[in-house]
Amino acid sequence: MREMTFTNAAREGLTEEMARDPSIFVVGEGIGARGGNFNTTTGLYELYGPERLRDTPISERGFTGLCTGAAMTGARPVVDFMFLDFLLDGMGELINQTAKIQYMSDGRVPMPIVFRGSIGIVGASATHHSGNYYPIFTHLPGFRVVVPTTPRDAKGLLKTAIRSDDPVFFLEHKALLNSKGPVPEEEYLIPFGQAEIRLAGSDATVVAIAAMVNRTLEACAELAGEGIAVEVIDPRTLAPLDIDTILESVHKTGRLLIVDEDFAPSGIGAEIAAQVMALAFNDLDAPIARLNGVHTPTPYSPSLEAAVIPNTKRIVEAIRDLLAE
Amino acid sequence: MREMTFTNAAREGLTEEMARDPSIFVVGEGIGARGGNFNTTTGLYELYGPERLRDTPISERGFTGLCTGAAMTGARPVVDFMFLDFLLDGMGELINQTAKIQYMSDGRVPMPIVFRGSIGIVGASATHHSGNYYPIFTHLPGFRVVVPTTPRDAKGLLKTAIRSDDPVFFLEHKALLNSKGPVPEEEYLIPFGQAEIRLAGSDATVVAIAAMVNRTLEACAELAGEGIAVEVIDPRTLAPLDIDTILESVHKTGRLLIVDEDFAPSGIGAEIAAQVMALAFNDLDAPIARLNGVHTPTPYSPSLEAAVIPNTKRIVEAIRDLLAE
Amino acid sequence: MESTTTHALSDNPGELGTLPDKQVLLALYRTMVVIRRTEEQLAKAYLSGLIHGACHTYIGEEAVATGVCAHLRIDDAIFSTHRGHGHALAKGVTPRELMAELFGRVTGCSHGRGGSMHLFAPEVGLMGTSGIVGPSMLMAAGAGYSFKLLKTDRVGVAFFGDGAVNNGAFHEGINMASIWDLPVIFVCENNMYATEVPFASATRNTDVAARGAIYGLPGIAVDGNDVLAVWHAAAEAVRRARAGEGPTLLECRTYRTRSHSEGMRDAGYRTREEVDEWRTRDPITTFRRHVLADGHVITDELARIDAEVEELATDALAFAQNSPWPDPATAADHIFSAK
Amino acid sequence: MESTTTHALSDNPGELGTLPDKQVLLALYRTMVVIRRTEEQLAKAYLSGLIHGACHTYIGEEAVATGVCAHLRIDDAIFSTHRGHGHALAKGVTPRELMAELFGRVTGCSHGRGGSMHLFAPEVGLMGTSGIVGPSMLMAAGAGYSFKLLKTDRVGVAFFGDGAVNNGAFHEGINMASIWDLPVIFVCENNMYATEVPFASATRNTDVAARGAIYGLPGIAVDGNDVLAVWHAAAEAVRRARAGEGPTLLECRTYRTRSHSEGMRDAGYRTREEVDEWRTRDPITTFRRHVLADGHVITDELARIDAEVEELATDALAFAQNSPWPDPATAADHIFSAK
Ligand SMILES: Cc1ncc(C[n+]2csc(CCOP(=O)(O)OP(=O)(O)O)c2C)c(N)n1
Ligand SMILES: Cc1ncc(C[n+]2csc(CCOP(=O)(O)OP(=O)(O)O)c2C)c(N)n1
Ligand SMILES: [Mg+2]
Ligand SMILES: [Mg+2]
Repeated sequence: MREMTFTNAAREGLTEEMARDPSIFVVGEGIGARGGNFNTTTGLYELYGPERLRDTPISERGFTGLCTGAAMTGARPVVDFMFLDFLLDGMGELINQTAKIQYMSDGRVPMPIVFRGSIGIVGASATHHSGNYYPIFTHLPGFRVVVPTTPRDAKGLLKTAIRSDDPVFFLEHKALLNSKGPVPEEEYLIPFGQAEIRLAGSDATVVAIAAMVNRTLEACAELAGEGIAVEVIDPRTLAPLDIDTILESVHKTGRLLIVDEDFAPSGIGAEIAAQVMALAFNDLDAPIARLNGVHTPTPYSPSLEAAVIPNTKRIVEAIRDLLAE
Repeated sequence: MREMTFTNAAREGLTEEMARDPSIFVVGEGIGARGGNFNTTTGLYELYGPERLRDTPISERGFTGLCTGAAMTGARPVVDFMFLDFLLDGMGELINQTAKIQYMSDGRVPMPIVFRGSIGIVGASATHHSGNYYPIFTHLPGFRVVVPTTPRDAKGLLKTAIRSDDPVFFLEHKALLNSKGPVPEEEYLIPFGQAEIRLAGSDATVVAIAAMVNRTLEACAELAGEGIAVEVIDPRTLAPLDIDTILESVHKTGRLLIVDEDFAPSGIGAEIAAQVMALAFNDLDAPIARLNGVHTPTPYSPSLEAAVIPNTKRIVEAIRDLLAE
Repeated sequence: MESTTTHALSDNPGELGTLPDKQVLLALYRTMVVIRRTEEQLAKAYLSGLIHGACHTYIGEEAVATGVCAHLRIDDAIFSTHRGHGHALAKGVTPRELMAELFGRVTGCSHGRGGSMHLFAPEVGLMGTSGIVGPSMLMAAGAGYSFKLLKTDRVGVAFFGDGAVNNGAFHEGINMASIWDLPVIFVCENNMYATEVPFASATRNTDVAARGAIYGLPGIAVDGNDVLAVWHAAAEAVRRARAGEGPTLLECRTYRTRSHSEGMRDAGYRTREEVDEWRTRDPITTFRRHVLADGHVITDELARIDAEVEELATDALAFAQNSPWPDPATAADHIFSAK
Repeated sequence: MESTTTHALSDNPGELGTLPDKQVLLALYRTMVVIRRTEEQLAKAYLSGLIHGACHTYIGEEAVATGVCAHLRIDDAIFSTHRGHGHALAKGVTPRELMAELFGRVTGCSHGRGGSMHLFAPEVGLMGTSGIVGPSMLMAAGAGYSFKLLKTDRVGVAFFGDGAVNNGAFHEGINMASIWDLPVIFVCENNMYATEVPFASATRNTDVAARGAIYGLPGIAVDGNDVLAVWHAAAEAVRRARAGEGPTLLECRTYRTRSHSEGMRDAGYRTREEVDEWRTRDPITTFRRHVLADGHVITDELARIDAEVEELATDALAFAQNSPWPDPATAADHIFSAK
């Protein structure tokens, strides 16, 4: 199968959808002629012009609300935040309008809107360009939350996101953007709510989020040398969350670790742990463990940055600790 | 001891602090001559005038940012949001500035600021006037989160909040505002991070949040008649969280339920469950249970509203289920 | 700085240009009376405890929604505020649906989920009132974006108060609508107060229409108690929007004669005299006087409307009271689409 | 609508009013050169991979920070942007501290925690640069609020780009500062582009100073490449603020001659000719030419400064490179106060 980068695969998905449906438009800063800070829209402006690739003023709240109104009235906006951190000014619109209109209208007003943006810590991006935020959007009712980790998933999930009539967060970890992988030539979509088992194993289950999937696979490769077989699950969407795949795995392994670069408190790992505990208490041979980024604003200096992100070494240790329980 | 309402006790705390420290000022809509939508500042305008009781335009983002700057430069703002829902427009300022300045400046710039506002569902307040949001502020580093439940705690914790050099959320559940209780005459402060055992018991532990404390005590009174002795813990502050008091209780009871009007996913109950599971796995005789408000925007109609809030009956059932495990 | 004022603030609506024909005059009258009578019922119902949440009446401001919505089609989209009963009724929500909604019944326009501040009736283009101040200006711009992208001649309308003018949503929404020539009408209902805060203490420049120049769109100030003034100004704004000429900022200067919301104290921030003075400029009685005096319509025609609307409001009350409650089992339906 | 322009956009700074005395002229020159030389080192260091995150230079815009900060005391507070090196240096951060910060070293002004976009030096009144566009305008208003409440004559200053003008923070921050008469100076660095987006495509009215009228505060436009024009206008703005006369909006029209950020492509959105034309108006060379031509200072004096600053920049580089990294064990310190 042909290989593509994560970014190029996602862009191919966007291009296909825009060709298919003229009601789709993209807004954001630098997503017009410039093609996006992360090349999310390279080449599309030439195809579809300024009305469908709309460069905006620095009015994040404004275009979040504007696109919410557009989604209610026949268009299908894709809001490209470049860095997801920038959407925080639009939280009022998101939480009180975007997420609630379908409910308040009792299902009579659709909300087909995609919010995309880069997340995560990489290369001294520092604290204003490195947030993850996804637990917030899983906590509040009304959002779909997608965290793809492979080029194939990026494309297939973005197409599903664009076709959804619900507000979807499509979150692209900066550490993954240039990673390569196989992407089918023929059209495909990937449904929400289906986790993927990235590595099969029977000694322990690790649920890893976003960029942590690759870090975890590296850790497991190291442990495999010692005969330790870990099962690695990539949930792919956090809302809906495919808890069944996780439960099945825990039923087999009896041990669960959640690895997440994002903060632990009231995070997605806490949610997974609480659900597994409630639904598979008797399967557990050890307490569920969490390995998270340190609960601190992100420091700039490489020496500090390295100290706050879970790395392969820390994942190996966390798995060993889990097995030792 | 004299009895006071929650609101009056909190206001007494604010009044005492404003008398003590002229750098404290309050901003918000209607908190001047009107005395606040919820009487949070009644009478203070007459004492301290417009500069210290500042009625604002409807510029929530603006005054969140403004007060952040004021807190960095010698003043001690109390931002009164009336309904906490209104602060969502200021999330960008809060998350990227208020919460991070102490860290980014390596401890050289203080951030003595209090954000207060009413939370929770009561009396057909509907979906724009009923949010809780506290898990979000526990998730992100840099905030203190206070959810007082008694008049005494409201006063003592508000005074501590105002004296703190950190950003503090002081969240007042609407169902509690008019509730009465004893409040000491003499000055006192209540430190953050100390849970209170509201009812001692040995059969099960219930951690209840905000208005759910009273609902839970009602449920436990009912169960006490059947000889079931439940221990009810009011954490009072969610960040810092007094996990030790919870652990001690669970050590004794072996069973834990968290009752929270707010949404379950990635919520505070998930965090408590994950921590207890990690730290007291062997104490647990049953899976930790959560009882939450239904994961939906808040409906208006009384018939629907009643269906989404945990009530005494549902709490009784949840405790019975927990004991039956 | 001057506002681009096409219609002077005048006590004499007849002078404002060609009068619309008689059917239009009667329709304007009828809409204003529908709003007034329905809200009078609501105010009474509030006192009897039949309304469960907040209730902000539009009494005194009926000319604004009426004059604007008279030009709108069912497929045009309006976005409204916490004070949205008038917009809903003017756009085609029935008094029955409105009253049932505030009573929390399943027959309400939002099926009981919303109440006064969350009215939805997409069937007639009411895309929501809002308990949060600000969003209407952004969402209406978004409707304009859709309608332009989809090559229709539909328009988006935002209603908002003077209180929203100092909010960032005003700045960002109007700017984007202007630079992208969106078919949007921004209707500021400047009633001089946000709750008890005078507009003049929330900004140093209370001339909202004048702000049009900053954003490069026409800013028009009209007497918001004069339904014909609003009607004329809105006609041009809607024409511009449909013709692809871009958005308009329409400032309607008006006054609410009841308290900010039902059950709320209404003292201290404005004088009795001020309220009384504005009552003499009541949009319905002045319009009535004017069209009668000029002989455009006759008393009988207005009386017929009065009687019909009285009936409508009474019927709405009975309908709302007799309507069933929503089924608790549906409390969490439709958070997501069925798709 | 006209801006309240006290200083015309002029090529001839000598005509702008009384010249400051020679020591001031030399100080202005020195500050501009410090910024220029330090940033030239930074740009080189970026290429060598010594800078870990983003690096937005201020080259071409030095006159703005220099002219404004010349009037500020150490206890005045400035709030800056993603393009904040110039503000930091003009307010008193040393080239050593700046360079070490971008190199991620513990000796940096933020002790390595911030990098280019998160510079903090409260000791000299630099209350932060920001990776997020917008907040400076609100936070400076807040400093003004503090300073007024605490009955001091300190002032707050916000620097922000043209890109921030269309952001809600501009609207809300300036409005509040105006209605409350806060001692704040809002300094818009209008360099005509936000990344590659021309200001003229982000708003229909690019006259930022003219917006003062909307908010009821003086709006002053000056040639931002003319340090004396900035100096004169800022003198009055700071005087007003200290005297309790309220805030000023100061629009400085300038240009960045390097790419938006180091390592970024700089093509497609502006012409070579445009950049070259602005290079001929370089703030340092024009100022130099002017003060020499008029005989206010002599070449020797400037040369002495040039040499001294050259040395400073070289020293800063060595200092930064030889400085230790922050201790990983401190990565989560100071999230909360010690109290
Ligand atoms: C973001 C936000 N802040 C505050 C409020 C509380 N509030 C409700 S109505 C109102 C005043 C609105 O004034 P205006 O916009 O002039 O409308 P009017 O009530 O005069 O029609 C306020 C402050 C709110 N609903 N939303
Ligand atoms: C809220 C927010 N949105 C977007 C960005 C990305 N961004 C960084 S700088 C910039 C352009 C800023 O332009 P301007 O304010 O004119 O400043 P200049 O770079 O020209 O000095 C943008 C869009 C950001 N940092 N913050
Ligand atoms: Mg008003
Ligand atoms: Mg710029």
